[in-house]
Amino acid sequence: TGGGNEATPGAGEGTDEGTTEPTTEAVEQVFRANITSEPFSLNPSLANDSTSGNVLLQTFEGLTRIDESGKPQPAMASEIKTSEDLKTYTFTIRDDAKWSNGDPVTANDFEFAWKWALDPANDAQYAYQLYYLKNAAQANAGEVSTDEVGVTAVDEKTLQVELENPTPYILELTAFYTYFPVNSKIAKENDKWYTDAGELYTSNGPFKMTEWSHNDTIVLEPNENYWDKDTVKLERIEFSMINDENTELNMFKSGQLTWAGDNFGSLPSEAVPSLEKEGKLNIKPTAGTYWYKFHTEKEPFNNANIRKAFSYAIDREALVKSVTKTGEIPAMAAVPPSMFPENEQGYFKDNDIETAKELLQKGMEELGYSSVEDMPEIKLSYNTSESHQKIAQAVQDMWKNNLGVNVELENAEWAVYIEKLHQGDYQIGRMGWLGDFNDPMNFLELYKELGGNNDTRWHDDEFASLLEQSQTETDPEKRTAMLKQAEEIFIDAMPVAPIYFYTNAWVQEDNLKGIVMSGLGDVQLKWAHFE
Amino acid sequence: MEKIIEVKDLKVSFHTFAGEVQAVRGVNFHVNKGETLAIVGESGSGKSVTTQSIMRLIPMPPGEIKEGQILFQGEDLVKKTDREMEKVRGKDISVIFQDAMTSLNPTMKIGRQITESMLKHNNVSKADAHNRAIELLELVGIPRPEKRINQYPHEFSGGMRQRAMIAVALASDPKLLIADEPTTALDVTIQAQILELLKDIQKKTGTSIIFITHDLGVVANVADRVAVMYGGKVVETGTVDDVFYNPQHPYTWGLLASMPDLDTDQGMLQAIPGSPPDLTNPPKGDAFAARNPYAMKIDFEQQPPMFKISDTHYAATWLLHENAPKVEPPEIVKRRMKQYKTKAGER
Amino acid sequence: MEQISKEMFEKVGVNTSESEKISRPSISFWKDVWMRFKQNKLAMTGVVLIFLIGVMAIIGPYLTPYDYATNDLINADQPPSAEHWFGTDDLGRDVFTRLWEGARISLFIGLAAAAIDLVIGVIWGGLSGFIGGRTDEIMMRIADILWAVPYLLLVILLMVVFEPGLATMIVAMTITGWINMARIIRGQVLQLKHQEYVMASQTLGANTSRVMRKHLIPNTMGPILITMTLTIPGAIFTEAFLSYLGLGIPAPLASWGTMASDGVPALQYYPWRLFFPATFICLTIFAFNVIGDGLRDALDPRLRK
Amino acid sequence: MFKYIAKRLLYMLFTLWLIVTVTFFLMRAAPGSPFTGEKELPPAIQANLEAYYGLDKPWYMQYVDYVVSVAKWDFGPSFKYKGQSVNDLINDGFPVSFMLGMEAIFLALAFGVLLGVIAALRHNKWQDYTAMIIAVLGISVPSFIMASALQYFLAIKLQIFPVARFDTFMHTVLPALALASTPMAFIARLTRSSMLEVINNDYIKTAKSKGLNAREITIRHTLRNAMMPVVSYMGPLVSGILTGSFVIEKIFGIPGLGMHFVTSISNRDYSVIMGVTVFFSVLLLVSILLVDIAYSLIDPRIKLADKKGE
Amino acid sequence: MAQKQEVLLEIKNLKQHFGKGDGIVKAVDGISFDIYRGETLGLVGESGCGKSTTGRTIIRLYNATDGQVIFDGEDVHGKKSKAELKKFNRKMQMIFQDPYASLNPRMTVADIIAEGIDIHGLASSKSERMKRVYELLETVGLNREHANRYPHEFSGGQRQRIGIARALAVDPEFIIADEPISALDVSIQAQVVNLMQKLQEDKGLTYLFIAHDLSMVKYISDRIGVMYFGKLVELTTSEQLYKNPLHPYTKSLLSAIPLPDPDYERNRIREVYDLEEHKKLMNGEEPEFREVSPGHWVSCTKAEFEEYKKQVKN
Ligand SMILES: Nc1ncnc2c1ncn2[C@@H]1O[C@H](COP(=O)(O)OP(=O)(O)OP(=O)(O)O)[C@@H](O)[C@H]1O
Ligand SMILES: Nc1ncnc2c1ncn2[C@@H]1O[C@H](COP(=O)(O)OP(=O)(O)OP(=O)(O)O)[C@@H](O)[C@H]1O
Ligand SMILES: [Mg+2]
Ligand SMILES: [Mg+2]
Repeated sequence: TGGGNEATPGAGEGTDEGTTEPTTEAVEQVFRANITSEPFSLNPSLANDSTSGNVLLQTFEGLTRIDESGKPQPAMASEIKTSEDLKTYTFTIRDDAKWSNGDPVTANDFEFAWKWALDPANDAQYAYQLYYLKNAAQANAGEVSTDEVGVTAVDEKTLQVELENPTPYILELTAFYTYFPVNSKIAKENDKWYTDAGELYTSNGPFKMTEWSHNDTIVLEPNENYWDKDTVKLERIEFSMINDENTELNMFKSGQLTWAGDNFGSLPSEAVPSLEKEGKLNIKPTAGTYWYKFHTEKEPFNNANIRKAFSYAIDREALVKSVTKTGEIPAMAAVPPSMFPENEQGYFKDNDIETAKELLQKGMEELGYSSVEDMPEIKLSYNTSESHQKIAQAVQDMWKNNLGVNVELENAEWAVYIEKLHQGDYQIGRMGWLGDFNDPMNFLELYKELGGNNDTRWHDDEFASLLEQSQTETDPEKRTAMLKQAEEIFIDAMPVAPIYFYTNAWVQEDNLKGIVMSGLGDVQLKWAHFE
Repeated sequence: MEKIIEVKDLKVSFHTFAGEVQAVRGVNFHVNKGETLAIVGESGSGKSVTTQSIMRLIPMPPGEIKEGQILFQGEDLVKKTDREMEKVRGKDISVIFQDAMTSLNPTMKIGRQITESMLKHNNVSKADAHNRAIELLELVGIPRPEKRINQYPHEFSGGMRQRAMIAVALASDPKLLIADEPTTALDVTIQAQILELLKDIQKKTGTSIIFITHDLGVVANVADRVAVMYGGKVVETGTVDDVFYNPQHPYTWGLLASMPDLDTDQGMLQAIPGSPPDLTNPPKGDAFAARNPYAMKIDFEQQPPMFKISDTHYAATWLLHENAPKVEPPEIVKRRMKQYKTKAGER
Repeated sequence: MEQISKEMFEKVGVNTSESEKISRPSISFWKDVWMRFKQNKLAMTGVVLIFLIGVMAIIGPYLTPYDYATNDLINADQPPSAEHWFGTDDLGRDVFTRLWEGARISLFIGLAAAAIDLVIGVIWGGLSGFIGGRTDEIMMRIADILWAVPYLLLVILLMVVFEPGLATMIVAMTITGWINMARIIRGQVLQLKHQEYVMASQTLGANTSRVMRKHLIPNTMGPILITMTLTIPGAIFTEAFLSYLGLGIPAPLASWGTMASDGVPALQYYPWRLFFPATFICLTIFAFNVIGDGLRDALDPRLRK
Repeated sequence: MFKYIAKRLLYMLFTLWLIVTVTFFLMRAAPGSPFTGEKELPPAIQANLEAYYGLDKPWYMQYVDYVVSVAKWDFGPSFKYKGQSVNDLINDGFPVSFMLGMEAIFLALAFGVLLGVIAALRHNKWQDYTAMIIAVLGISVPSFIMASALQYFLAIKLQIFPVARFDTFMHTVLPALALASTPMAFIARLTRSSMLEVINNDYIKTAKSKGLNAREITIRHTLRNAMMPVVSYMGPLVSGILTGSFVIEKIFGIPGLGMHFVTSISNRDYSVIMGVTVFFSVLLLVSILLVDIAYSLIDPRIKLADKKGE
Repeated sequence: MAQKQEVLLEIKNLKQHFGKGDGIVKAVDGISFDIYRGETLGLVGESGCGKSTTGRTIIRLYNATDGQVIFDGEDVHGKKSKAELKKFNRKMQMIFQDPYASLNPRMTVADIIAEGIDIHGLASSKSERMKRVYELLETVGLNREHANRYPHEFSGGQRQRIGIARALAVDPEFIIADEPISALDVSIQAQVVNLMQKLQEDKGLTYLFIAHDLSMVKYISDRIGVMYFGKLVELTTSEQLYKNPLHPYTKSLLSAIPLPDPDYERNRIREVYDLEEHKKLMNGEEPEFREVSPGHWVSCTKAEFEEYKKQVKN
């Protein structure tokens, strides 16, 4: 509803403000969203959660930035050179790159930030995101000095990065917050520079933080020293920290927020149908998979057929339609479609009860059970949460109806649950994986080796070697083919039953435009504006 | 003589699961201005219930004033609303309750409990009220009143509490003071002191007093007139002299007989045999009949009316009926009366 | 004056037989209480209500063709209708069936917790207040410690140590449940123990247990009953909380508490999911409250009608 | 009195130490660590972090260190909120919770007592029943349901109050109401019950005989004697409400202290767990001491620290 | 009276102080006396002088500030096992002064009276228990109808009798009766006193009878102690006390006894005892408890002692 050139009647009347009101109806360029909780840290080197990421993405900028198309584009870097062996990258930092206090952004700032994060004496939980750099892991483990790490500021504006292995997705990574620079001048003098808004807190992104009231609000304003400041239209961003989906949506409805839902906050699933009916709901797939892990060393899930039977007997379509409701995509594969678009179809048929029953029969024969009653008691575990519980109940009912198997549900508090998974104290356990960078590797490498994030105890040499080879493969086509092959092996063994691919679901003011949401689901407000 | 209060045919009952307890069954008496009426009578005979009815302090439920009038300065208190009663209570009539321990608020300092009604009715300043309270405590014989005023009831002995209670009642200069066994817990010296105090106050302010006691000695000391109650009724009423020197009701005889005096020392006291009537099922006839050595057939059939003996003296016993055989009061009563007379003569 | 025949004035004398009337059969205290209680209409309404709810808890789930656990995803979140009297929940399960299935658990938990808290709380608080001195200090400080240690942490540990289930849940509830009761009882006992009737009982040689049973507790009945009526809804929702955490009864078993908690986010969209469990919790608590009030009145002989 | 308080303070210190100890070991016994995340950390980083926070030291050293720093009222840095100290978190959150809590306590006490008094004075009349129904609602609807309902009806439907956040006075009304509803109901019930008890005492008759009206009698005579159970209940209530409520803060987006009691535990944020527990305990112990002192002020027969039959 | 009697209770320098420092109340301030088996010792004195406190301290309701109470050779205030205490509680009983506060409002009269029976297991069956209760009720002049009622339904005097019945229920050897009859009307007083005497004869009971009604005290007691401000001022046989009162306070007490004789009352002159005056006469000498004649003790100064001795002789 454009006001055009018409003067707003009454506007400015009765107010004693010194400035005269503009005669045209100005659209308020204020973006308000809820980030649910206090960010753990607004120091990019220390941040290790998506809440912090959501803020840092607006205030900082890495060497690259993901654009509308989901591809990394040079940002702080004006030029990127790659060596022959794909192991050395040389970044030239743009001349007009400045910190919000006017200091120039230098190659040193990057070197400092990365090495600081890798220094074992610091509290950087996400240091492993930098392990692609040469000697990074060793340095972080205290085996070599951080001087040995493969990052050097050749000069003020030139940053040379050496990698451990060829890393095809390194330019995705440099857009991630752990790879952001830090104003080394300030950080060296003041080790608590990042705890509050103010003089010390400088950033190099489109916005700067002007207010940080802990556990309550964060206010961002445009950074006038940003190299691309003309693109930035928003005059103000207000993030509130309210850890309640319903309240968030209510605030949106009452006009106190301009955005509710992913990826800043989230929408209550009960509200989704009505929002959808009103046509307000926005949905976008993101790089994440929700799956049930099987303990592949415990009966009966040491048998691939049984695992498959359980997986095939899930009606994912019904699940995403009636239970999760936010437009999730049924997952019959491990890697999200944002990386392998054909995975929207997947490797097997959803809700394939016939096959499932056959497989179950076969599996039981292999294990020597005459009927389902002979199977050991089966427990489906999940960490405490209403939505996981809902899904688990639905799946439980499906297994009961489709396979005739009685499964018990069991839930535990998050930390306890994780511990149990890691210790193998489970049979079927829920887990989700949200991509750190938009590459299939990020999903597949989880099961490359035993230990770590691979709680399934599943190992396959061929799978592992395919992944190994893909790292050094310079031809993207071939690399993709290798990874697909690996995924096929994985799905055939079914150490996990994929359930669905995550989506972002949100509502926003109608006149909000220019939102950039990457394949990972991150929201960038650099280009956002109200029409 | 002007009557300040007149109770007419008062009937009070309590409704319990065991049945209706007819605690007061038609009581009549009056008090003149400036005089003291003593009510004596057996424990449980309805003395306290009668006086609490005057103040309308019977817990309702279970209590109920079933019938009768209580005319105070010509107005019927039974008909008054609670609001109107608030103006009468404490100001015109005040009571000294029988039990001082539970009648004093355990969590309020004695001083405040005394000043409370003064502040409410008499329009005095806090300081004045405080001084008056000290004065009152002193009057009732409590040593070191300035200190005691700040103590709590549990720090007082039984008798001291009773005296504090008296101070509470006296605080607002009432027109009618109802004293329900005010001196039972006091030793004789203090008792005498209190009695003198009451008489003093009466002389000065013309207060009327209803004095409930079972100590006949005290009655003899304070009362102008006496009402004897038994089984929820007044059985004999008259001036002190009437009742002490010419008792007519066998219960009154019994009372007088069972008093020990300094000369009784051998043998048993002359008690009234039997137990008091059960007021849930009051006997058809005279309530005292079952314990009355002079009982006649009619006593079990019909309640006796009030027989007039003189202008001031009435008694409700069939013995006064013209047809009744003449009986003499028991020996001991006669002896005592003689004794007293001679003693009085000696002085 | 009417004429009265002469022989009426014959002397009879003391007639002791007359005063020896047959006494009424003695009614015991509890019979007396029951008589008083029965007369309280509101309290009896409460009893009837509890009875009805109890009966429904037994037969309710069988009145519908549905099972409490079976999903019907197509028919999720349906408002009350002829097929589903109280509507369906987010997995298409019949709310009516689940409500009565849940009544079993919630009523059991509520009453069990109230009973346990009552016993422990009364004994602990009573002894602490009555014995006084150092014993009081120590007993109350133990209560403080239990109260101060983060409950969630305790629950997490319990979950690790014990199998989840009813028994574990009751343990979890009992750890801190009794403390409120104990504190209130202690306060009352501190006040009551100086009463003369307590002293009198002591001079008769009554031991602590008797003094507590006969004198202190009966005179604290008011606050005890009130606290108990608070314990019941407290327990119903604690059960929901514990079950949600994974310590109590596992999904898809229903209880009023979990149904109400699950219904809260649906308040704006599918209000029946909150309305029915919440209403029945309220009704139950209402019934217990009027029963409590009635009992309180019945136990106070001074209020006797 | 002073001697008694001094003695109690000693007991309090001892109790506090026990609470710290118990919590410390419970916390360490709980599975998981502050660094447990969705993604398993490489062992090197795990080790680095543990070294950073001193978790690599033997447990008794950690324990001693902790007790010493608690004694200095220094709870150390938060494990999760990097660069923020636990003292900061408490200092930021407590004033907010305190304000809200005071409002709620005021509401609960004022209306609870009022409701209870009315119910008792009009025993078994309609006023009594009305008060009872209000109380039953308050008791059986827990604060998280109450909060959602209030938010929905009063903020969204009727738009009388703001939906959430902690800003103006209007913002505090709904959370305070939600926080107060259960205590209010309970106080009302307790007050009613003990008022009924007290009303039957003889000294109320005395008060009546002085010509005092119902209000004066209630205020001066009945209430004070009837307040014992309410006072008993107030001790833990005050400490609980002043340190905030997780659900209320969550639903209304209030930056109070209450959230830390829950999030710190799920985060296994050791220092925050300990810090808020100690803080809460101090409040609790102080308010319970105040309750005990209040007892003897209310009823002079209660002697602080007396023993059986003395 | 002169013959040697068995001492049942020996009270030595008993003190009971309340409060501390400035607010100290010396309710009982060093009293000593013996009570012989089978006798009734009357204790009279001004209200607030410490009679009840003495009684309560003897029965161990208060822990004595100082002094000893030796009952049957055993120190009452010494350490005792539960069983010993219970035995002791059966032997020694108390009737409380306040008939209102000392009855539990939530117990029926039957339960109150039977409390001792229950505690000590004195009845083998329910009906026996009730029989005892009815007996006791009738003994104290109440009606068996009253058994099912609650204390608040009774008048003051009736409640006092319930208290008496409760104390009698355990068949004690020694009863401290704290003004047991002052709330009763005379006819019931007579009943109760007769009852107490009868019990004494039948069972050899011993009483400490606290009262202020001197005529009744004289009637019931063998010996009488007069208390004043926490101290015993005179102790002798009741006979002696009335014939030969020595201490001025005793004299004032005797002069204040009201008689049921209006004429006498109108003309009565009362002697007033003034402690301050008396102190002046004592010249700052602390009075001591001295035996003026055999069995007649008076608290007096030396000078008074001589004076009193002469008086007794005459
Ligand atoms: N609340 C009540 N419920 C039932 N009966 C009651 C109640 N109050 C008093 N009564 C009965 O009423 C009768 C009269 O009692 P009241 O207190 O008037 O006696 P009283 O003459 O004052 O005796 P006392 O001299 O012993 O005080 C008694 O039999 C008593 O049992
Ligand atoms: N618990 C207490 N705290 C403080 N002072 C007390 C306490 N009990 C009694 N006193 C005080 O002790 C003194 C003696 O009290 P006690 O009750 O023994 O008197 P008494 O001789 O029985 O008097 P009365 O005949 O009036 O009952 C009084 O001054 C009283 O104020
Ligand atoms: Mg009376
Ligand atoms: Mg006394």
